[in-house]
Amino acid sequence: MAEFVGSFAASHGPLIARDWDKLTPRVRDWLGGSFAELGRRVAASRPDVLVIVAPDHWTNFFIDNLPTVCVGIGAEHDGPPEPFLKPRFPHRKLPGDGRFARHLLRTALTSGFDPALSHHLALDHGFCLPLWLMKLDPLPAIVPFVLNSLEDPMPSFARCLDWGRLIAKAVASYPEEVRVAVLGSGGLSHSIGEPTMGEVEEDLDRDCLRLLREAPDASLASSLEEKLRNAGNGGHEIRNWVVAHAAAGSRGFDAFAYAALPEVFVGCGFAEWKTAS
Amino acid sequence: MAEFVGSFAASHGPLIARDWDKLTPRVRDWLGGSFAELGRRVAASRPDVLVIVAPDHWTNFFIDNLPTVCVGIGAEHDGPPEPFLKPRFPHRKLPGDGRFARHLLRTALTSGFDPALSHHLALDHGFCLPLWLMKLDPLPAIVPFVLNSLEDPMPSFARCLDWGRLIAKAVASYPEEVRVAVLGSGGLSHSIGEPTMGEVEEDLDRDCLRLLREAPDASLASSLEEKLRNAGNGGHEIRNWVVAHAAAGSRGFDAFAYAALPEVFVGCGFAEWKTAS
Amino acid sequence: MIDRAEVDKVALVDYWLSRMIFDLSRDPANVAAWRKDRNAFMDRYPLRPQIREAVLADDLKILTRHVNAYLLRFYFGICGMSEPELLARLHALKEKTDG
Amino acid sequence: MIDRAEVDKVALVDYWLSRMIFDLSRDPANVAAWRKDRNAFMDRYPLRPQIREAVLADDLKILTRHVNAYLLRFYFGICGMSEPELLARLHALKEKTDG
Ligand SMILES: [Fe+3]
Ligand SMILES: [Fe+3]
Repeated sequence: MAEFVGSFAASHGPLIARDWDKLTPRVRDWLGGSFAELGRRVAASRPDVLVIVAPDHWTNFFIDNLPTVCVGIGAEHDGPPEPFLKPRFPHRKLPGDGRFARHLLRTALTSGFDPALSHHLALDHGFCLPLWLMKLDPLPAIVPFVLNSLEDPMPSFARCLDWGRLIAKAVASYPEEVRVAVLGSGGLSHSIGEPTMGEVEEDLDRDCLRLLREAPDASLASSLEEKLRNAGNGGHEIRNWVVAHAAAGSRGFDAFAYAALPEVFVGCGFAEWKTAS
Repeated sequence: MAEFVGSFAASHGPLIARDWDKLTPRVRDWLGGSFAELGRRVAASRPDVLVIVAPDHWTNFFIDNLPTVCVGIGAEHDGPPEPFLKPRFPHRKLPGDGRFARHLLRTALTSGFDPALSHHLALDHGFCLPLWLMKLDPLPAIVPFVLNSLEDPMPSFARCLDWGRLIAKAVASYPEEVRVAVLGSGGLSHSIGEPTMGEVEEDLDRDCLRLLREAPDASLASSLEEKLRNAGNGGHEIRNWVVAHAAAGSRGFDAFAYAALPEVFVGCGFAEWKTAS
Repeated sequence: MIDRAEVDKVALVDYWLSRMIFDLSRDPANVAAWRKDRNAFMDRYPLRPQIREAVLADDLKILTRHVNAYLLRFYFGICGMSEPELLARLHALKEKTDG
Repeated sequence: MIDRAEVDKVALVDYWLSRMIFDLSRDPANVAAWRKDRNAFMDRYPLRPQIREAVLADDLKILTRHVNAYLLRFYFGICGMSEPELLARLHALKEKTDG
């Protein structure tokens, strides 16, 4: 039987890669250290499979066919296409786990969910920026769980909780001896291409982190709907944290690092959920 | 308030258009007459909006991003791209109803469903062949409801019932004075590109029609799963009838015409559900 | 503040403007064609006149309403607008909205 | 009879074979290139050797396993195989499977 071995979350942002060499040493060291700590924690859980919950930043999908959730069932995935990330994370191919991904897909389809599927995805910075800085070696098999947190209408926070539970259910029912971890990628507050571009809302971020630590699921979902409604667009990526949260059973949230970093336009947080195992 | 004014179903098949002029008069007249009768019934319900539930025959989607359900929210849609249908149904554009479609999409997203969205679709023969032969004039606004009944893994029959109920819920909660009908397009038995290509399974078709007439939802879903499992691939399009069935409240099924037509490779059925109004 | 509740953002999305910018983001040949002759490039898309004018005028106030903000940011990048200028012009919109 | 339960059809899907056929279905220029030189056209896709051989040999038994049947039917159309021949060759597979 498969085992759910850990749930994690991290922020991402293109500027972290694009401007890495120009960042102030304080910011670069803090980011490098926080991602390295996350990498140590992920590695300590010894995952064979890492389900990464992230949006697609117009890399694979467009509004002619925009999935709410798409599961990447390929045996491998293309590396990041962005010029700012390619040289830093030069994986042209990343390993997948088609077998577990197909099980996740089927579990969803038979449990009242409607995922799209993809046999072939390119993984953009939402997936690969954390992988670059976490320095996992070797890379676990990556199962991309692409959740629309980029374009309206997005899935509700309540539905993100449902999806997290579904991932846990799929792990629990998978008959292979596989260790599975989840990483929610995105947020916290940021704003891109909007009038508030570049602004980081530290109070909002700390509120969200507090809710993840304290709130029961029902009020977590409604509170986040309320708080994010008028926030910068990038904050909506916290949906991916909420999936990781519910996958871990909605308990044991430990945000071990946070800093508002206007230098990279992002409120940067890092978290681990304590899991049963 | 919007009103649910009718639910209908019809088979389709490329050969009906491609070979129209070569069909035996008996088959052509029967097909023309059956589609015309369907057209009369649809017209009698005076729909402003016709939600057509059909698969995408590799026109818009591919396995790099294959939705389970995709709602077409465009204000208009492209006509059929197939060379065999274009001259017969020369609409380059078909009217949509973005407003109702967005309401349907949002209702789904807030009710435990995960549809993909599309701002721009081309409607292939699954949508346009019935429209061609039903001769509705003027065309109602078309809301494409693209359901994967073409490539594994497909949504379960139970989930198709859920989606039908969701459509009814969206109509009931739409605040505009709009008359909405549903058309399920596809099936009954056929087989395309498989070792059984061209075979029509009349016994299976009559079983399916009987189930739609008699079976309560729970046994309808499980019986269809069982019966279709080893049938020709095209039979899986009966999922679209099941959506129309549940949209109509799972009652009043009247299959007013059926013929096994190996000449066009399809078990051809036509149905109307009696609705409350 | 952006009030997402006050407008149906999905209804405002302009498909062809979005498509044009998406196509620019996918293919350097499109970017080259765009740089050579914006009008000729736009002729490939059935853009509404007011959208076409907004593109030619770099009218951020109009464009921000009709295309995903991430795509818009990319678009101004390929137009050669520096990040500080984009930020300044976006922030100017905010002040107008607030006031 | 096709027993869908006995095999995981999703696992058998060959992405690049499917992609190649899908691309042929979308663009007459691809069809022209295909007709001119199948090998050169296939070089555009990282096809596994056994898939490439099955394509060159029109091996329906192998191809039917690895690509959606609707796409496969289209593919043999552009290859110039008549519908009666396709039917005959597909039916021959059935007899083998049954027996
Ligand atoms: Fe992001
Ligand atoms: Fe069909």
